[in-house]
Amino acid sequence: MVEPAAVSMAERRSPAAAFAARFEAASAGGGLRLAEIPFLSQINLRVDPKSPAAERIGTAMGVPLPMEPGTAAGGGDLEVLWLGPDEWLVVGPDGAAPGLVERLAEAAAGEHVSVVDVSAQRTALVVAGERARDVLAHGCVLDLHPRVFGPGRVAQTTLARAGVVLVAGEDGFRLLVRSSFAAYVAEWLLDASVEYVTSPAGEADPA
Amino acid sequence: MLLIPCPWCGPRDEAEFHYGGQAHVAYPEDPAALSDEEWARYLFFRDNPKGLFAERWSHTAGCRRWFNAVRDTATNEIHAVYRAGEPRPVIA
Amino acid sequence: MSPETQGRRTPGADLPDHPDRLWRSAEPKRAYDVVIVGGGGHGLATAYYLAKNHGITNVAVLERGWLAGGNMARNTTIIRSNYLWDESAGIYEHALKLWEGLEEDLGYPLLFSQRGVLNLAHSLQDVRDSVRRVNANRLNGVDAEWLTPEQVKEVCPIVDISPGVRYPVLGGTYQPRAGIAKHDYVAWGYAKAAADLGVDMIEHCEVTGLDVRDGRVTGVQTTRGPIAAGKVALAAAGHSSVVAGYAGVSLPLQSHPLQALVSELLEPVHPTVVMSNAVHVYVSQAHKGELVMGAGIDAANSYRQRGAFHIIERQMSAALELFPVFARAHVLRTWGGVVDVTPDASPVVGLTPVEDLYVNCGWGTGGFKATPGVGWCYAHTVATGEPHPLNAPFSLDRFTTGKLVDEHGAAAVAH
Amino acid sequence: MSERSERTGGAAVQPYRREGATGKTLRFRFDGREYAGLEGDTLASALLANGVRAVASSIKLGRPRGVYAAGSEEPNALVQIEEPFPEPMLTATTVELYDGLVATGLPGQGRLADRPDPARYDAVHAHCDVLVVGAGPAGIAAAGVAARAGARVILADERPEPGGSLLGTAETLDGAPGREWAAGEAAALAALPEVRVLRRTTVLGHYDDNYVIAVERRTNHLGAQAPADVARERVWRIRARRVVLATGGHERFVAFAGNDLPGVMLAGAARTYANHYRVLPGSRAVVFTTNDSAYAAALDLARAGVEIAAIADVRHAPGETWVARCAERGIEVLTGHVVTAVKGEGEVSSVEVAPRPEAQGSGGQAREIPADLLLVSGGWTPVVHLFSQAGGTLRYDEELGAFTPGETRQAVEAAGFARGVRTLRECLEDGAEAGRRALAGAGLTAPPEIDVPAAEEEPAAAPAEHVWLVESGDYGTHFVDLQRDVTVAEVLRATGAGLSSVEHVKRYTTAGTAHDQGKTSGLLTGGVVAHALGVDVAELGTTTFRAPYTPVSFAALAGRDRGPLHDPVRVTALHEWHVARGALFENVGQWKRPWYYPQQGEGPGEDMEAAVLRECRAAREDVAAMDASTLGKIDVVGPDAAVLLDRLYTNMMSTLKVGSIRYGVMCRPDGMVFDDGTVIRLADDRFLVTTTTGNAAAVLDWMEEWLQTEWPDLRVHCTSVTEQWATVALVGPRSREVLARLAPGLAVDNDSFPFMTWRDAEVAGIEARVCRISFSGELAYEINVSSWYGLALWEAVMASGEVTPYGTETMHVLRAEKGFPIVGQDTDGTVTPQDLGMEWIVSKKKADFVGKRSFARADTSRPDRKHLVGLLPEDPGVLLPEGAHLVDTSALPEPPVPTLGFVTSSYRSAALGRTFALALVSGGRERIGERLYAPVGADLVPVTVTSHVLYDPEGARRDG
Repeated sequence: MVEPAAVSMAERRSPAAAFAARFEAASAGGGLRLAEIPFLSQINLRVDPKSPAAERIGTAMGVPLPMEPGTAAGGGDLEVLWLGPDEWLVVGPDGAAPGLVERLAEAAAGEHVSVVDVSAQRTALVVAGERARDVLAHGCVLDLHPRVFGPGRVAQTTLARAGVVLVAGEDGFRLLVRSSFAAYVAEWLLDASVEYVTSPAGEADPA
Repeated sequence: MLLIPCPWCGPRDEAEFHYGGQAHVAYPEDPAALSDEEWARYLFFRDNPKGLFAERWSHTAGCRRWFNAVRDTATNEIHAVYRAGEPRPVIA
Repeated sequence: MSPETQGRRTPGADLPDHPDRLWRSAEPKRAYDVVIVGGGGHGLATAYYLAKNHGITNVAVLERGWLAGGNMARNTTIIRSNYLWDESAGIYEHALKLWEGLEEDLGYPLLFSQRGVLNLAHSLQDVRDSVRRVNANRLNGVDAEWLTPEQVKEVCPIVDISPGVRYPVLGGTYQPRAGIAKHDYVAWGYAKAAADLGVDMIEHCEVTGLDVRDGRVTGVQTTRGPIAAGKVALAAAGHSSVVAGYAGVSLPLQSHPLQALVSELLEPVHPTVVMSNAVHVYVSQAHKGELVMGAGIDAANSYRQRGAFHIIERQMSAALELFPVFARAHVLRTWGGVVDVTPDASPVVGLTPVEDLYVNCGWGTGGFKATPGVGWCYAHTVATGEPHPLNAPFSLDRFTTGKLVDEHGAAAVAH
Repeated sequence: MSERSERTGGAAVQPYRREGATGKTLRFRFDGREYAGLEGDTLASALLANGVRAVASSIKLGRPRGVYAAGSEEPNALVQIEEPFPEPMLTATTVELYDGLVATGLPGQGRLADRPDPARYDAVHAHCDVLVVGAGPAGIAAAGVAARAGARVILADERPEPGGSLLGTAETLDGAPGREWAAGEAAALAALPEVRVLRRTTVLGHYDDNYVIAVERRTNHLGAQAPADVARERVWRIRARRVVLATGGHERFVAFAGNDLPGVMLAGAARTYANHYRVLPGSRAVVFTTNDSAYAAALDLARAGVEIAAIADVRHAPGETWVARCAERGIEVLTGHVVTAVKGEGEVSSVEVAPRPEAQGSGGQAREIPADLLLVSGGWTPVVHLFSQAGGTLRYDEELGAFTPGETRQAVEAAGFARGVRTLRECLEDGAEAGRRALAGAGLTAPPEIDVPAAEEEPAAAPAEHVWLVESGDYGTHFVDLQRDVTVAEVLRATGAGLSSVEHVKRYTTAGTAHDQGKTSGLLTGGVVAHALGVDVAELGTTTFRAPYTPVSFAALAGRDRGPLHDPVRVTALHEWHVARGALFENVGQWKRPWYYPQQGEGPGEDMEAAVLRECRAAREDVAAMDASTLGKIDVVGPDAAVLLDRLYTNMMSTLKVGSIRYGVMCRPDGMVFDDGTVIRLADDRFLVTTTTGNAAAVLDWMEEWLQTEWPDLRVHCTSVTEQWATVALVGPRSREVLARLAPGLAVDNDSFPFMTWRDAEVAGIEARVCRISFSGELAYEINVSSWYGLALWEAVMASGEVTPYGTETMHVLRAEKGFPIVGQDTDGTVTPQDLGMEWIVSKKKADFVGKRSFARADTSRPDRKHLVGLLPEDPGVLLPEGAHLVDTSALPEPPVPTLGFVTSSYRSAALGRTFALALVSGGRERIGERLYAPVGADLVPVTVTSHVLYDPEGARRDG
């Protein structure tokens, strides 16, 4: 099946599009930045990490599959996230999915590999800025200390009551959220941010 | 809230996991060959020890892998985790 | 004290007095006609009815800790009989009828209060399931009615029935004869009555083995020595698997912690018992004024009488969805019990493959309300060697035939 | 009395406030009277400053009760906050005073507000190397060692300021007041980047694997000034590698006659009021003690201006230094004495002391000493609650007369007095050592030297004597649990009734179950029970320590999981359109699905019945569309994909051709229907499986479980694509025409695009996968597009205005008319495919599939199992309630009446022009044509049993 983005003239709408203005308002204080990155290309890849196909796929992408649990590997405009011992999420820019699917399938060369375009399955939300960790700590049980979960770390976990793929970057975090949960997570983030965006200095200690 | 060491993701909170009951209960080779009693045993009867228990967990909110653990049901202490298909380790 | 509080009735003043004489822990004799393993509500009730209905008084109740210190002391005391299946309704309704005369029968104040139980429905499927249960109950002679949200509000004015909540109240079933009782008093009432009829209450006596010879049980090994027995009746709740295992009997049970909690004493606000499956919590307000609440079991097997805290947090958010006025009430004390759960959420009561060894287990979270009913039927089973008609459907072999009594999902919260 | 201020000026008079107390004056109201207090006061200290003795009344006996302690262990002074917002039952000793506070004393029961709480609450997760509970000397020392070695440290204390016991004792460290040392240390620690100092934060519970729950009270002390956007209380969910419990101790009292009268107070508490709050709890005091600690209290109070009339010490040999110091101040010490009575109307006016009756040759006489204050110390109990909760064992310390921490398997240890360490200097050293061990335990290195501040030299301690009660002929006012009004008399009654377990006595008397959970009285109760039974306290043991350590509000624990955030609301890509169109929604699992779309226009809106009949008619006679995006979708890929599906579905999937679609049912191993849906074959090694909306996650988990745990040899990968796709069901005789217009490139005629096949096509300019499947029996298509384009597709479908949108209710009617069951509505976990009349979907060819073996069991092959059948009420206008049961008698006999079955689905049908129902009926297929009765209210509604397929049984409509 041909990737819709390649041919369609119809208008796309991203899962958190309705939150753009509220995200912007919440980001005005400077301590926190909330935003959606819509329409990223996302390919779910399942392959035996020890198979020749896994290596060929890495070569084809120009990014070797990260084998250490909970890590990401990047190269060019691609980022490969470890999701499980034989599962990765390849994330690329808008429009890259059809080409990626083709490249990965080619690299698989008949071996047992699953390549599934899941670009619209999840959307990406940015939680960045000084208070990003504080906001996430309200709902994320992982230790987000920079020494523990710094740039290059990835985790599938839960934020409040929704499953997320949490990716740590140089400037804060990206949450890959199932599209149907995007509105819930957006509402939750905005609610969790109240203390951090209304106090001008970002100082929430009331005492 | 137990801290369960997922063999892949490391220690994570219990709430990220799905419990799967007793480990090492294989689906019968040939269910049709079993008596009703034997089939009932497979369907409904599981060990329920007070003490060490080899049990299954799935890291559903994480890497979605099933694995096994040996836990003491009297103290909740997890003595070992191991991957599906591996033999139950001997706990002294 | 303010002038208006000074004249107020003191809320703890009207609790009944206990009898001056309860029971005296007995020393184990060398042999009994019947040894009951487990001095909880079920064991004590069984002992009482063995003595009273069947004239069997050479009976010992063995308790590894203090009498009725297990789930009997840890449950949320809800009594109801509005179960879905005919088999369940049969035994629970038998129990409820006995509850209605129990204070008089035992000569003990049990604070049995028929304040009704509401089971709330929050989805269209909940409504279907609830109406199905109400109609099944009525055919079984169990009082039950379906209430609209407005009628729910009339029965319990503090329930939030506004449509804006995440899972609005679409109605509820109501059993007016249901209610609560004081769990400890029930246990002590049975213990005293049974002791008065000659039953030995043996505390701090843990069963460590069952003697089986030629397929027949002959006695028990305990931390206080061996005791010979004509018959052995297990009533060990969460520890049933362990005890039955001594005779090589395996049971389709898994033991899980179940938590409950109480608030501080509060002026009366909650006149009935409310249970909700989708918004998972159940609540009543006990006689002195504390809110008594419970929720679900921990997912993993455990014999630790301690659950995970996130379950309590979830329970609180559920409680506030239904009862916003509870916001500033305080959790005073939480605790846990170990419940034995069967694959079909119905109990196992009856014979075992070992002759003269009987089993009563698998009540999961629903054992307290059944106490008189199961005590009655189990005593009959033990005394006659044949299941009472009301517990016959709960035999161990139903798992082989497949004739389960599946109360999952069908009976709202199975408590 | 020299220091007592005599400021005048109406409510500002605080007659028991010590001279020199500074701070902002705060106004408050208690029991209807206006008072003033000072910033830094608790409600208790402010009331004492104003000479208010009786604060509450007791629950059973209605006796007046006053402030007994100075912290969260308070057993007596229960208050209700009235303003700024009603809050039931707090201890006056922990309510920080603020301007505008309005409170009343409680007679045992609190009162809930009758309006919603406007405050916010939240929770936060935290991680640390070392959690130190308690910011007293030991805790600060422990935290200091750990923090300075670079560890991530959390130091939590329930009070507004650090210092713990130092706040009350006025001891000095390095020559400065201990309180200043604590404040300085805490500030220095808080400035370290890896350290968090939590004030007003009570650690409530210690769970498995060092999961520790604390609650921080963030704005309570601000009263009406609390900012609305700041969470009032915050739950801290802390995962700590090591925990140091520096929780200090609670002073106990002694059971003697009248020990509950206002004016009786714990000696240490009185000392705290005098030193810390600068309040004198009375003018003239008698001290009653079993140990040395009360001497320090007496001397501090004497220095503050309280006249100490006498110290009655049960011992014959108190600490010599203390006695000497008392002599210096002219305080009389009565050794071998006890308090035998407390007299006064509503508060203490005199205290009767006498030599201990069992004491030999003490020589003294009983005498009555005028006093308005009686300070009691029955010894100190280490706070071992959290240690015990963590699974630690306790052991009885003879010298202390209390239980102290023993063994534990968790990474937790107690430090300072919490483990029985006595003196300030030892506590500081012990805390530092605990900090050092915690560091090592967390894999970090301790700094080479530990600086511990110098404490004053303390007098050599004389052993305490553990006296639980003053013997008497009448134990009617010897209280052991003040809050529950439990006296020694009641304990004796319980033991007399035969009870021998401390748990039984607790339940019989209710001792230890009140708001304070027996913090000051638990051990005393045990002591009295032991006395009554003639056994050792050690042997008797304690009752279980249960969380929370102090009461915690429901709202704090509920946090932000309330209202719309109570549970996620899942929505499809088309949701905004449904909302704009005025759809009503049904909760299906977490999803919001359009239920029906009432026609909007002039006048009153359409009701559900009219809307659904209209929507049904459109689907059967014209063309209608539904958002079917919520169905679960799983991509199943691999050489063995067909093998997996053959094992999980009851029917054969491996024979499905690429390009085709097959309906399938999954059972659990017990043979009961678990889920159903369609399977489309995309390629030889690739299928797309759809599931019911509610079971999407469960089915994926199910597949993974079998693959990973039973059949790891199968080469199959499953990936959820539920939200990758938006799905629009286009239904009705005109659906082909509409599709043809939207997809000009797609051959839509029946031969080119037959039933149960799929095609890729461009629909409305969007790449789509179109499936010809039907859940209504009509000609129908399901159009799947990337969910980014879902809204665009739907708008294109709706653009012409000729397609009627319909919701789940109409979907239910349409499928029910065709006899298609809905898993979860027409099944309840006890229904087999055969019960549903789907014998045809259960493969006879396959050797095995999940559930097959169970169909051969006795019960699953019974002829009288419940079958899915149709029901036609004899009156075609009567709609049976779903959930109605069925009987075969026209007059109901006495209960119990066995049921034959029940109605699972019931609707008004536009197509049939009447009502109908589906039901599960015992032996139902053999009853077709029979008349049964459904009891509905008082009526028995006659119905005729029919096939469950009521509309178009020959399937003529599906091809249009």
